[in-house]
Formats: sequence, structure tokens, C-alpha cells
Amino acid sequence: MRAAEGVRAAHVARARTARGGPGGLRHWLARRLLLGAAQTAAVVLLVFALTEALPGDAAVALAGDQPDPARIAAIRESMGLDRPAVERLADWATGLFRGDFGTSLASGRPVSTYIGDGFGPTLLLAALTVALLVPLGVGLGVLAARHEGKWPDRLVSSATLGLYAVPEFACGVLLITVFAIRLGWLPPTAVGYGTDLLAHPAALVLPVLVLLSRPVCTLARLVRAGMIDALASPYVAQARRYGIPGGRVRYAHALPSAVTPATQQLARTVDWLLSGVIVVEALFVIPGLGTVLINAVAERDLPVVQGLAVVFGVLTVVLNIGADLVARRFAPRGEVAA
Amino acid sequence: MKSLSMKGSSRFAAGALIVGVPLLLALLGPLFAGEPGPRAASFTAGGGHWLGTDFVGRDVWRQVLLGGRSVVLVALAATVSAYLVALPMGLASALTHRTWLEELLMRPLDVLLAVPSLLLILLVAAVFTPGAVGLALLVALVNIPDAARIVRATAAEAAARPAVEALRMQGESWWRTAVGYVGRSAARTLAADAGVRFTGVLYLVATAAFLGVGVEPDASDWAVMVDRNRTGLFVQPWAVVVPALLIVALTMGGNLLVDSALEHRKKRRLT
Amino acid sequence: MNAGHMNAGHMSADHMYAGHMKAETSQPADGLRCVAEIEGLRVEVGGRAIVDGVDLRVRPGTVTALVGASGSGKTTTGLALLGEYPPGARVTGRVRAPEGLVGYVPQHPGAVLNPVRRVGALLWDIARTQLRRLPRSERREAARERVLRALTAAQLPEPDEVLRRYPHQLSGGQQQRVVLAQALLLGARVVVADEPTTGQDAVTKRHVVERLAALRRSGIAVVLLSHDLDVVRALADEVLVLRAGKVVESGPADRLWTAPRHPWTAELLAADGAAEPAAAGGPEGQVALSAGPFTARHGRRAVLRAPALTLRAGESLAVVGRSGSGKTTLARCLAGLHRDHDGTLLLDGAPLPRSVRARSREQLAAVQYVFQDARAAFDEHRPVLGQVARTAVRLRGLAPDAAAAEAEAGLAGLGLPADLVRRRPGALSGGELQRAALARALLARPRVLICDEITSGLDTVTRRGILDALVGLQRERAELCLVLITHDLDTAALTSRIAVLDGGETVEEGPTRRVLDEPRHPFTAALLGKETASVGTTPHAR
Amino acid sequence: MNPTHDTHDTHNAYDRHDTPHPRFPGLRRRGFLAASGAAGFGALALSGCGASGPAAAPGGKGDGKPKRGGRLRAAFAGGGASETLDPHLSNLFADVARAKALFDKLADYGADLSAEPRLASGWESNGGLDRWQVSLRKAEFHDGKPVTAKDVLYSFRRIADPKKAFRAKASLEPIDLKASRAVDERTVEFVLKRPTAEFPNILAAFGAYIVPEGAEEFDAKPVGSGPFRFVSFAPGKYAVFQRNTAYWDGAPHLDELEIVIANEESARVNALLGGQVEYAHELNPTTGRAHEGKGQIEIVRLRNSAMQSFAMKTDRKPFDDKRVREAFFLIADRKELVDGALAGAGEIGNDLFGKGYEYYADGLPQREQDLDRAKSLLKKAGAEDLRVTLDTSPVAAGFTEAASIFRDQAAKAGVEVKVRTGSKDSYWQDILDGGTLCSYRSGAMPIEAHISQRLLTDSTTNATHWQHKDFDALYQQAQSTKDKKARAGVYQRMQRRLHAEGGFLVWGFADWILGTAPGVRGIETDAPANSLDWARFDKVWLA
Repeated sequence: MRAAEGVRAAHVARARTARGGPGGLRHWLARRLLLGAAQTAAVVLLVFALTEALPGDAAVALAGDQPDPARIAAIRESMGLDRPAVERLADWATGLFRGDFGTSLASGRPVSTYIGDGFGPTLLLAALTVALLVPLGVGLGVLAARHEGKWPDRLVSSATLGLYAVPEFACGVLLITVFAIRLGWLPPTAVGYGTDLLAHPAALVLPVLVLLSRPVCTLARLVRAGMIDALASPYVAQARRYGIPGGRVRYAHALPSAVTPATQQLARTVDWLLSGVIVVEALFVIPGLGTVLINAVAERDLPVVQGLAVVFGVLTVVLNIGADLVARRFAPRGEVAA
Repeated sequence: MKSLSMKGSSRFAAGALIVGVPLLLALLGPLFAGEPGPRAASFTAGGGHWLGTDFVGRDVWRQVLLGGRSVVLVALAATVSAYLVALPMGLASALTHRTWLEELLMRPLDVLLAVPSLLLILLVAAVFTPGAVGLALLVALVNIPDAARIVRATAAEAAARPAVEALRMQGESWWRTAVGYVGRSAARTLAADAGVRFTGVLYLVATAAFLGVGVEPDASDWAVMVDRNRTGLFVQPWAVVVPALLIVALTMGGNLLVDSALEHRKKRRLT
Repeated sequence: MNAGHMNAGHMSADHMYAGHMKAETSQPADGLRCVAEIEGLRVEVGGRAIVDGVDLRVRPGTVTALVGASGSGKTTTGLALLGEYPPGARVTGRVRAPEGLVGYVPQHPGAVLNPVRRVGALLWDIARTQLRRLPRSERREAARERVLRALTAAQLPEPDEVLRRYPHQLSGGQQQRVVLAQALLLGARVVVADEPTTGQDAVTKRHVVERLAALRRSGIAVVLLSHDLDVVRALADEVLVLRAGKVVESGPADRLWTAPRHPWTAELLAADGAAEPAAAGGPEGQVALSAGPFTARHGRRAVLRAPALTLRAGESLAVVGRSGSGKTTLARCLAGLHRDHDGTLLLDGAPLPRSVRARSREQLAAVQYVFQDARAAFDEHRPVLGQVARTAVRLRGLAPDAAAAEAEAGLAGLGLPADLVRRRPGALSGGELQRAALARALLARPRVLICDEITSGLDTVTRRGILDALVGLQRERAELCLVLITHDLDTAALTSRIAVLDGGETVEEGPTRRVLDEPRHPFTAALLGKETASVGTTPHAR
Repeated sequence: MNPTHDTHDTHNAYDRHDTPHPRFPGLRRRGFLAASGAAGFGALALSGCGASGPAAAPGGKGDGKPKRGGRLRAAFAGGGASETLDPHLSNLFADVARAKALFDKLADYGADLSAEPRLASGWESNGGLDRWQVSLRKAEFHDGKPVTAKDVLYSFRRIADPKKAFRAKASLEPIDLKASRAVDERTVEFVLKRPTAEFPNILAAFGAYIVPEGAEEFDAKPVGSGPFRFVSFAPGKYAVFQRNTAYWDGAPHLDELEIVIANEESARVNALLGGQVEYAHELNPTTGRAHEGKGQIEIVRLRNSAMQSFAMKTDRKPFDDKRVREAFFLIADRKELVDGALAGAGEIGNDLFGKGYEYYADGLPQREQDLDRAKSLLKKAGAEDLRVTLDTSPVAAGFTEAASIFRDQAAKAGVEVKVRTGSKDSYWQDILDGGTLCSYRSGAMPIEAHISQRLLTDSTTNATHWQHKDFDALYQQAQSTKDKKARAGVYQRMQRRLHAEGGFLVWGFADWILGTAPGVRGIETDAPANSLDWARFDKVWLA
């Protein structure tokens, strides 16, 4: 698995870099931004079409178990749902160009407040996760690579394998049961803390652990594979034979090339974090974007769903461009001229 | 050298054993499940049910026997169908010299790649309320962009080798070049990727079940069992623990197998 | 340098070696100080001795050359001086390097430069380990000074600029000099240079020779591992001839060249030098392939401006130039492997599609191509014979049996036994695979055979074998038109006509004899080593 | 359970009262008549303050003397960032809990779902039952202003605003708000469009809260007359309230009440177990079983809270034949359904709505499984080898489980049931006119409301398509019958008919399960979800 992922990330990096073409950085960036805009637009269109195709609309969802046709019609009218879908989308899109995300169908509040409120907790979770993920994943990977084939390596390798197979919800239930309910060390949920999670750091421990569980495995395994390759490389041998101390060889010479493929993986973690966040937010009652998304889909609150699609699309695009920039900077290009 | 190969084979054996138990249960289990007994009260232990009863009072052991097939088949089908689409796309775009064709094949995937996979699954599943087949296709769809890119990248590497040009100089057919050489050269990397992807797919299927997508809420399915029975975790843990362990074993064993296969390849490359 | 530092460095890799080093610091008896010495070295991997009983003494300010074919144990011996052995090797014998500091310049210098770090990274670290005693505040400046001095000593212009680059932004020559600078910075008394000139054109070779000569002048001992006898001849004071891990002959270079004692040495020497050209091809054969003047591009960049070209049956053309001169692109354009050009190709007067994909079987068969990297040109999963035979099946419509029989005969004709070719490419050596590749192309019965650097990277004896095969081919198939892409003038001497390319332009074309004897263009002269002009001395643009 | 399920459970927020629109001009009478004599109905329950109110009941359970002070945190499933404190927009349980804390209705439901006066101190009607005079008790809003007739009329008119689609609007439909007027400061005269004997039910309708005249904005600083005052509110996260010392029904024992949102059932349980909340609403039966009697937390079961049934479309094949409907009644093994689908947390049903409620026909024999009779009935109806599609959806707890259990039971009678799982977000609309057989459930409401909403020709949510002129006439007769006993007799006749050949196969009544921390006292247990004492915190205290 590790090699596969390493290979994969490296290939993706190479493929992407290659696509950049021979033009300069600016040309490449312009192309990528253009592509990113197209991607985001396509995501929004896709999400709009899918949400529109969902059975029922916001009015039906709001009517719930009292689907009185007259009431549904009235709600529909008050929400403006009686207008054609294309018209609504066009309105929303023109609003978007002015930086206006529109208003929620369900509450009439601006979508930006939904995104603004949900963004904080999710960003906090994601930032904490990534901040811990990198040192932890890299550290474990390096540790395993240093002791390749010995017990630390086996321990790390099998632990990451096992953990990787555990879905977030199972992991969350387990951690809550042990650390919050049985041992009582940590709060089981963040219920009632609202968006001010920083004031309750203890409540963040378990969610972040759950979010970390799978990415750490991938990262550690990628770094381990890259590190093993790097430690066996001629340039590391050269550094060793010229008397560079072991620690410096590992961290300054082997690690940078071991981490490059992992950068790509890190960008892909966004997608991952999002799905993780949906589950984790539900489990731990954290009112972030995942919760907003689930609720909005259930309520058929199209403007909110679209607003979120824009946010996620832009995030994905930006992070991928960032990762590609890193790869572009590092990936050796073409053969060396003699 | 010897110790290395010993280690590799022992890892292979461990992987095979770990993956074998759930796989056998999944594939052969339904043959031994027999007729359903009368329903008992939910989440009870004993009373002729050696793993107790589940959330609607069914025998857990019988559910375990029945529940693997859908997980394994959905995950396998999803992985296979992702590759069925990704392979020709990736190979074609790696081997073509027409930029427009490559763009046509690969660009739409970039778009798909930007959609959060779980969001896509949630929405599409809500629109089409898919069954097992639908879920497999959906999970496959989510995996296609990534798989196609890997196929293309791996194949592009192989396709750039002089061996491919040599085949062209020999007037070999596209088919023989693409499948016989490029595909074959990429096979190992792709097999490894498929192993990882299978794990990812299992995870997606399980998480989709957690979010109530794509499977009957009372389906005999390990992932569904874990989700639906977890309310009874404190009363009757087996209904959760056994299927959960089986899923973990399936993914872990699969990964061990892939690892040992790669180890094997590395060793061969060394010697 | 103190022992402690050496232990921290390369010595720690092998404790046996370190032990020896500490134990014996006495001077050798003969009075001439030895900076490194190997006695009775035997290295066994998997029960097979790859180096067996090698003795070697390295004196300061001399060049000691280890020559021999690929796999003769040169590199293993050279690395032993650094205390490095293949994994799982059983090592006996003694290796001493009293001064301790041995530098290493590998065949591909790019490989020892970290692709994701600036080239200065390792240099700084080496300097810093030497400056541990200095106060922290002074280290930076001192390290900088040392690094720059080493780069200058390695003849790198603009060292400041180079330090900031990534390895892939440097030319091969610059990379080699950076690696050399590492050794100089280290204060190495011995530098092991592994095949420093393999695959290089004459001009580059001369630069490498100059560089190594400069090292020698500065009192450093150079251990040169090479099968390139030109370079060995130009540099070596002492020569050891290795064969299958054993030293078959050793002695002062002068003596060895003039009076080889061992038959293998004699064979090695005989293989060097120009092969006998076949009877210069019939002057006015039929035109097989012609191309109008054309420009070939990579992306938007024009890489080659080729003049009109006519290839006649029975003649042979050498396309000569340095790396990046566009000679391979020219060959690939003719073969249909590079289609991004604006030329018109005519085969027997009929238009020939630019892309190999659009060519008919007959057209494919008519123009065949042999690749530089024979190993990469074969499918490693299938036996060689089958792959060779496919040519006849696909291009000549033979039944598989008949094709296999013919392929086997063809391979045997090139000296490849039947049991060998039934194995996968992994079991064949580079030279053997190159011959198989030749057989594969010939099976198409081509009118034009294009060989792209097919002898580069091969040792003298093997190369000689291939060249002989080509000569034989010209004799046997009188109507065959041979195009040889090469940087090696000895190889070019086989042909009847030479075209010299530089920077994507043809600078000179004419009968081989004339071009080699009286080059008209300064670049050709430089390539031949007859130059006085400054053409070859500037680093070549990529 | 999962988050989406949970959110959706809360959407079937237990009902409001839609009274039917039929006009019965012939039955309209003039003049006011005092509503006298009938216990539990009319102007008798002038119970007024504190101790004698229904909330005093828990005292009898030996909870000891109420103690003042403390803060109670209660976890509910919620609606996310779209939540509002506008009481007229109440839709979810959390909405109702918050609205109950801040506001009052004129009346509310007792344990048997009969209307009890709240802000109204009493009501009386004219003889024609189409003109009702409601007197208000002395009560104050949080800003010190008294609750007046004008506030009542403003609130009702706001709800009925045709431009808005408030949930209670349909319930208030029988009231002619233009003609209704304030008689004096504390008396309202409601003019109805037709005789409505159960008018008090309208006053207790879901979402019919009284707000101060002119109030439009509720999220910033809502002012009500309820037991708690507003402190802060974050949609989808929490709402904090503070004791209203001037509450007319006696000031609450708690100093502070915080309603927090946790959509996942497991999260609510975990928060309760971890001491983060003291009250967790809506737990799974299994959770109840796991923790009942363990001492860690208290499990409270509210009986008869949700009717569980299958709805047959009585106008479509094969259910247009009443023999087929009866056969289906006989196929169901109700015990197995309750044990399997509700994990035993509930009671079996007798194909009638409202077990334990006022007017419930509990004299009818309990129906048992009888496969032989079912088969013979099917045979007589020519429906052997019957194939039916059962629509269901994970929209409510137990739905899909019940569907698969029933599928297995039907197979024993030779009926092949195909279970089709639909989207949970649009389920209720989908089944209203689609399909022939579906899972159905209903929260607590008066039996009269159940009939008027679901079983009349022009009912808006007639999921069984039960349309019979004679049945409609019976309902009209009941609404025009002033005498309670006589009216009860009419309801009996209607229920007998439904029991024999109706479209609802009511197989059970689910408990509503709450969890509380051990120190929480004063939780009323005899309070089906939707009734006054459910989710009511002013009588709760912390020991």
C-alpha cells in the first residue's frame, strides 16, 4: 500500500507538472486558475442540478409530516420556488459576482452567515488536525523508516494499517466510550459550546484524534516509503560518506524528498477532512460546515448548499494549486542537459 | 536474503489468513445461513443465539453469515468498475499523441475531483435512492478520476519507454501495445493501487451506510450492522464487534497482501 | 584530519575497515607515501566473488586507472576505498586509507545530488562539520568562504549563482564539478572517479580529462574507473586491468600500452581504436529515403534545422554532434518517432507519413530504428526471441514458427546462442541486448537502418563487437543504407559520409575521410581535437 | 440512528390541529350558552396558580420538596442554523421546548389530550357552538405589560396571515378573525365559521402561542409570557433562558434553563453520561434498556406518544376491498412488531388512534393475529397470491424495521410484500397520494383532530383516502353536539367503523424516552409527547 500511494502521489505530481507545459510559472498559474474557476463552476452546476433533482423541495421538506398541499404551495410561493430553476440559479449566480451568496430558503438569513458561522469550528478542527498531522505522520514515518524491519517499524506499520481500516464513526464511538464515558478524562461532546470551541480545548481532543486517525496512517506510510527510498539513495550515501551527522542526513537530506509526494496527499486530505468532518461534527455536536451541509441538504436549502459547494470547490482548487506549486518546485523536470 | 524472503512470505501468510476469514465468511456464509428463525426481542444474548440478537431481534450469527457478501461484492464491484472505466481512459490518454483527446478524456475528471466525494455520494444517492448495484456504481464513479489519473500516469511512464516505440516500429497493434506491454508494465503499480482503493471503497461503503445511504436500513450487511446495532453496544456488544472486526480484518489483510506483493517486487528488482 | 571525524563519516559504514585504519598508520616500505592501499580484497555476494584478490596502492598526485569490461569489479574495488560494499557482501582482505578522506565522483553525478535541495545544501553541511570548533558567529562566514573556494577550485564559474540552483537546473558538466567540489571541500586525498566520460562526446571528454589532470597536479590521488581507454591513456600513471574480479595485469601505463603481458590486456587494447570500415559504399546507389529541409520542434522550441537529406542504398551516414545538438531528433524524424516537424519524407519517391503510427507495414519495414538504451527497448517480461520474431510476423507476414526460426538464425548470426535468447532480457548483458535489438530491426529487412548511439555506454570490447557486426552487415547487405547517430568519431569512421550537427544546425557535411582529415568547420575541428578556436570551451547550452 | 435520521424525525413534529373546513349552515345556532357541567371541558378548570396545576402531579411520586436554583441543560435534536425563536414557526421538538419556555398558549393538552386552560382562564360558547367567549387570566409579558385580548387577536391574526405559511394557520381556519373581537381587556369573543364543539383544541394547537401585539422579530430579544425569560440564542447551537419570577403559574424552580442542540442520539446520550447535560430528549429504546436501573442516569418513558401503523389506500386495489383490509389487520403480529421495531418500548395497538386519550374506544376487542382467517378473507376477496408494495423510509425510528417484520409476517399468509424505501425528506408528501400501502405514524393529538385532519373527504392529509359521506356526517354531528356524553357516543360509532374496516393498521404506540441526570426531579411521566407537561421545565428542579 505504501509504495502504491507513494508511486501514486509521485505520478500525480509528475502528471500535473507535465501538464503545466513548458511555459513559465505565470502562464501555468493562469491556466490553473482558469481551470480552477471552471472546476468550481462545474461543481456548483453539478450540485445545483443534483439538489434540484432531489425528490421534494424546500417547501416539502419544511412541511414535513403535514404535507397539506395548500400550505406547501404557500411556502413555495413565499420562498420564490415557483420561479423556474434556471432563473433562480441565474439570480444566485449574478449575486455571487457581487459577493452575495443569497439568502437561505429555510430561514431567510443570508447564506454568508451560515458559512461564516460554520467556517470557524470546521477551520479550527481542520487546522488543528493538519497542524498535528504533519509532525505526527512525518515523525512516525521517519521512525518506521529508520528501523525498517525492526519492531518500531512493525509496530507503526501494523498500527497504521489497522487504524486505516477503521471508519471515523467507529473510531469516534470507541474513543468516546473509553476516554469520556468510562474514564471521564475528556468531555464526550462539545454540546452547548457553540462556536467558541477554543474556550473548551478539552472538547477538541477527541474530535481531532478521530479526524487524525486515517490521514496519519496514509501520511506515515507515505513518508516511511519515501524515507526508505531516500535513505537508500545515492545522495544520502554521499552525505553519509562525507561525514554529515546522522540526524542531519535524515532530516535535512533524506526527509525533504520523502515528503514531496506526501504534499500531494496532503492536498487530497481536504476532501477527506470534509467527509471526516461531517461524521465528527455529528458525533461530537460541533456546529461546523459539515453540519450546515447535512442540514441544508435535508432542508433542500439550495442557496446554502450552493454556497457551500462554492466554498468547498474553491478550497479544493486552491489547495491543489498550492500542492502543485510545491511539486512543481521540487519535481525534477526532464533529463539533465549534458 | 533468506531472512528477507522469510519475512515476506510470513507477511503474505498473515495477510492471507487475516483476509481469508472474512472473505470466506462473506462468500460462503450465505450457503450456511439457513432459514431465518423466529424473531426474538432485540439485543438479547443467549437463548439459542450464540452471538445474541440484533436491533430487530434477528440472530446475529446468521446476519454475520449473510452480511459479508454485500459488503465484499459492493466494494469489489465498485473497485472493478472504477478500473473498468479508468483503465481504457487512462491507457488511451497515455498512449495518444492527440492533445485534444487527452484533454477530452482527462479534463472532466478534474472537475469530478473537485467535488467532495461524500457530498457527491449523499446527493446522488438522495436523487436516485440506489440499491447495492447503484451504490457500487456510485462509489466507483467517485473513484474513477483518481484511478484514471493513476492509470494514465503509470501508463504514461511505461508508454514513454523506448520499448513502446520499438513495438510501434514493429507495427504492433494498439491493443497489443496498450494491453500487452503498457498495461502489463503498469499492472503491479495498479494492483497495489487497487488494493488501497479497495480499502478506501470499503471505508466509503461503511461510511455511506453510517449516513444512511444506499443500503436498506435493516439490510444484512456488516457495515450496516455496525451502524444500526451500535445503539445496543452496551447491552449486546457482539452485534457490533463481530462485523466491525470482520471489516477491519478484510481491509488490514488486504493491505498486508498488497504490502507483501510490493515487497516481493522490490526484492526482485534488487536481485 | 582527526580520526574522530573520519569515524563520524564514511568509515562508520564498515567497522572492519575502520579497525584496520586505526591499527595501521605506518608508512609503506618503499618510501613513497601511500594515501590508500588495498591488499588481497575479496568481495563475495551470494557466494560469488565479484572482486577476488585485488591489490592496489594509490600514491598522491598520481592517477591510478582500473580498466576492464562492465562487471569486471572496477566499481566494487573503487567503492571499497570508501569503505562501502554491496549489501550482504562478505569481505576479506585489507583496505587502508591512512589519510582517511576519500572523495567519490560517480558515473552519473546527478544521482548524488539531492533533487529537492539546492546544490549548495551538502556543501554547507560538509563545511559546517569542519567548523564545529569555531564560535557560532564565525561559522557562517567561514563556511561560505570554504564552499566558494572549493567551487572555484572545481573550475565552476559563478559559484554564488550555482549554489542557489537545483540539480536539474545544472548541466551534466556542472553537476560533475559540484560533486568534485564536495570532495575538494572535504579535503579528500583520494578521489574515486567512476566512468567519468562514459557516453560523453569528445569535447566534454577533454574537459573531464583536464579536470582530473588538475586534481592530480594539486597532489590528489585519482582512482579512475573506466573502460574508456582514450581517457586512461591520457591520464593514467598506473593501470590495473581487471577481468571477472581479478587483476590480470598491472603496471605503469607506458609499459602496459606498449608491451601488454596478458592476452586480455592485448585484446582490450586491440578492441580500442577505429574499426576497419567496409569498402566505402557504392557512390551512386538508388535513392532510398529523402527529406526536404525541415525544422523540428519540441513544443514551441525549434530544436533542429535540417538541410535536405538524401540517403542512398548501400551508403552509410554518420550524424555526429554533442549531446543536445539535435542529432537524435534528426534520426527520430526519419524513423517517424518524432512527428513535430515540417519536412516531407519520401521513400522511393513516394510520400512517407511523418508518424510511425500512420505508416504501412511496408513503410515500417523499410525504415528501422535501433535505440540507444537496448534494455529499455525490450519488454522485460517476455523472452527476447519472441520479441525479435514479432518483427517478421507483423511486418513481413511470416507465420510465428517461421519467424521464430528466422529470428533465431539472425540472432545466432550476431553471436547470440539459442538458449540465451530464449530467456528474458534481464538475463542478457547490455551488449547482448543491443545485438538482439539489431537483429530485431534487421528482421524487417529494412532499406534504411538508423542506429542511435548504440555503442555509447558499452565497454571497449563489447563496443568493438557491435561495430564489427555493423561492418559485417554493410558487407552482407549491399543495398542497406545505414545511418549512425554518434558522438564517437571512431564509430563515425565506419561510414562513408558524415554530417556534423551543432546546436540544431548542420555545420558540415561531406565524405568521411575528408571530414575527419580536413575538417572545414571549427566545430568539427574541435570535435576532432584539432581545434585552436574557442568553440568547444564554453559550456554547451542546453 | 444517524444525524440525518434524527433531523428528520424531528420534522414530523408532532402535529398541529387542522380543523376541517366543512360548512354546516343548517347547524349554526345563535346565542351564547354557558359550557357547564361537562368535566374536563369548558369553563370548569379555573385552576389558576401553582400547586393545583397539572404540573404539581409529580410531587406525588415522592420526589420530595422542590428546591430552588441551579441551571438545567437539556439536549434536543434541532434544525441547525435555520432555527428561529419565532414561536409561530415552531416545527421541531427543540422549537417547541424553547417556545414553551418563553411563551404560553391559551390552552394546552393534558395527559389524555384534552384541552386544559393556560392563559385562558375559561371559555364558553353559544348554543350554536360557533361563537366562543374566552376570558384571559391575569398574566404579564416579560416586559411587564399585561397579556390582553389585543395580544391574543394580534397573535392569531399573525398566524393566519395568508402571505405567511405558519404551521398553525390551518388549525385556526375555523375562526373568522375579522369578526372576532376583544370584548374587554381580558375577554376575547371568537366568531367561528361553523359550529365547533372542540374549539378549545384550536386554542391548544401546535404553535398557537400568544405574543405581544406588534411583535415581529423574535431572535434578538423575544418577549413572551412564559416561565423563562430570554438570555441568549445561537441557532442550531444553544438557547439560554432565565427564571421568570413573575410567572403567573408560579416561578420556575430553576434559575436557568439551557436548551442545547445535539442531532445525534448517541451524542445526546454521551453528553448526558458525561455530565454535560442533565436532560436528553428522544432516546432510542435500546439506550433506554442499556441504562435503565443502572443508576448512572434516569430513564423516563412517556407512554402512548406515537402511533405506529401501516396506512392502506382504501380507494385503490387491493385495499378498496374491505375484506383485504381486514385480512391485513389479521396478518399483523403486533407483539412481534413492538418487540422488533420498537425494541419493546411501546404498547400494541388495536387499529385505532389515540389509545388512552379522551374518547378512545377502549371497549373494542383487541385484534390478534389470525393467519387462517386472513387467508380465507383474501381468498373470498379473490386476492390469493397477493403482491403489494410497502413504501417506507428511514424518516422515523422503527419504520424500516417494522416494514421488514411485516413483510415476513405477510409471507406466512401467502402475501408477498415488497418493501420499497423512499427518500426521507419528501416521504410524507410522496405517500400522501402515491402507492397503496405505507408506513405511517402520528404524534399525540386529540382524536377529533386525527379524524378531521386525516379521515374526512376534504381532509388535507388523508393518507388512507378514507372518504365516506356518512362518516363525514358523523363528524359534523359530533362537532355540533354540545353534550359531551352524546358526543362521545358519536366518536364511539366512528371508531367502531374504523376498527372494522378503516385504512390504518395501527399496530402499536411507541414510548417517548427521555434520559435525565440522577438529580433531576419533577419530570412528569404521564405526558405523551406534544402534551403540556412534555418538555416542560418550569416544574423541574435539581435535587
